[in-house]
Amino acid sequence: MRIRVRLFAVARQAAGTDSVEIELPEGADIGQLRRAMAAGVPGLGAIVDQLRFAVDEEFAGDGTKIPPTADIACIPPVSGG
Amino acid sequence: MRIRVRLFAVARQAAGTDSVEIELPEGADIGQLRRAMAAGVPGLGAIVDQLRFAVDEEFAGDGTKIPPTADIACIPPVSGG
Amino acid sequence: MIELTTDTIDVARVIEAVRSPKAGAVVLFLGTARESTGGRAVRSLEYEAYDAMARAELARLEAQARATWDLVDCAIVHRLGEVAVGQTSVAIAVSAAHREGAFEAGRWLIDRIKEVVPIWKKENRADGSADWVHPMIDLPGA
Amino acid sequence: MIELTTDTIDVARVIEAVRSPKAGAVVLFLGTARESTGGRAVRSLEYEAYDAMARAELARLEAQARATWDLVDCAIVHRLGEVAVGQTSVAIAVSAAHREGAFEAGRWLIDRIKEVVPIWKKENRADGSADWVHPMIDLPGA
Repeated sequence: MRIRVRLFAVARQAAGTDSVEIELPEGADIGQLRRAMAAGVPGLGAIVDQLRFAVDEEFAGDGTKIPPTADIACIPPVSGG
Repeated sequence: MRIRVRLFAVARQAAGTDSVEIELPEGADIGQLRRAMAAGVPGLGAIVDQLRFAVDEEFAGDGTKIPPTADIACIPPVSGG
Repeated sequence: MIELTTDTIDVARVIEAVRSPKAGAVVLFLGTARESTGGRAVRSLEYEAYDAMARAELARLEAQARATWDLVDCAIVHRLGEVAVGQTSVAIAVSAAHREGAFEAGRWLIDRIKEVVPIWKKENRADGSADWVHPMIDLPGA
Repeated sequence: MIELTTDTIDVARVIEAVRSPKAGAVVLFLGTARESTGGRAVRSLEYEAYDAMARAELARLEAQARATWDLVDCAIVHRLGEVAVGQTSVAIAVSAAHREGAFEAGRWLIDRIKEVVPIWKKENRADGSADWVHPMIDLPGA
């Protein structure tokens, strides 16, 4: 399946775009997405362990299976406030 | 010596006046003033242990000698804020 | 900044008094008159102060807070006289480089004000009764 | 009340949103843009959000704070886009019957916002450099 992943802040800046498309096997989980992002998106390899991911606007752990039509986002450490 | 003592809030209300004059021996301390107030001012006897006193706008303990010309005030438990 | 006033407290002015490009955090505390206490309906509060000493005690607390938390600025305004339900009786604003100090200083200031500053509150109740509020004192008939 | 806005935050409006005759205490926290961090002069901050998720996370935090401290009301406004030095980047106001809950809720909300709400800050410095601030990330060359 082909997943579109939103990018923000340093991830967006490193990739030079606000979203990327990642090819994953059907039924893949967030952990697989994390490894694919680190390998495929410039600049993310160095911070792969600090990235969180959101599925449909909620944080999702590495074991979460990715629904094919979900809204997926890559969340670098936040710095609001 | 004759000391004028300012009264506030419940003490002022109990005494029906915003100050009282108390006769004390020369060199008397705040403890003596406390006892004289409890005996001489209506309504203060019941709350004598909760009263604090101020000498020239600072809290003063029972052992503080009262300067004859100082500004003396009787401070019931405060409830600002 | 220390003020005692019988006018409505201008909260925006209290905040402006502590804002600064050196500050990353501002904490404001407002004490506001509640419509009931202990299950009894309140019509208004009425504050009385030993004016000169209240200002002196507030200034001492401000100095101590500034020294303890390295505040950028500090402002305390206490209202006197009658305060209608919903209105502000006290406003405390502090600014600091970081939020920890601002929160701690704001909390400490209102706690200490309630212990040492000679200001007293009377509750005027909806049923026509009125009493001075004196924590620690259990007044006969109160 | 939850808002994300690119306009100047109207602090008085945030306070009015939580005032109530049921409340004895209001606590307001403002995050304000400091003129320097880590010894480097800052020209402005710039905030970016994952808008829909930021609103959802803020709403979850508000609900949790209301339940934990029995708040009377709660309002959170976060600014996005460029914020000049001295201006407000976030305003959090809570009201409660008593001050303990108001202080604790205000402190908890800003702490949690800085942990879980997808909003990011970029520092634009006086020397022309600019970097995203990512706590925990030690970026090569940052």
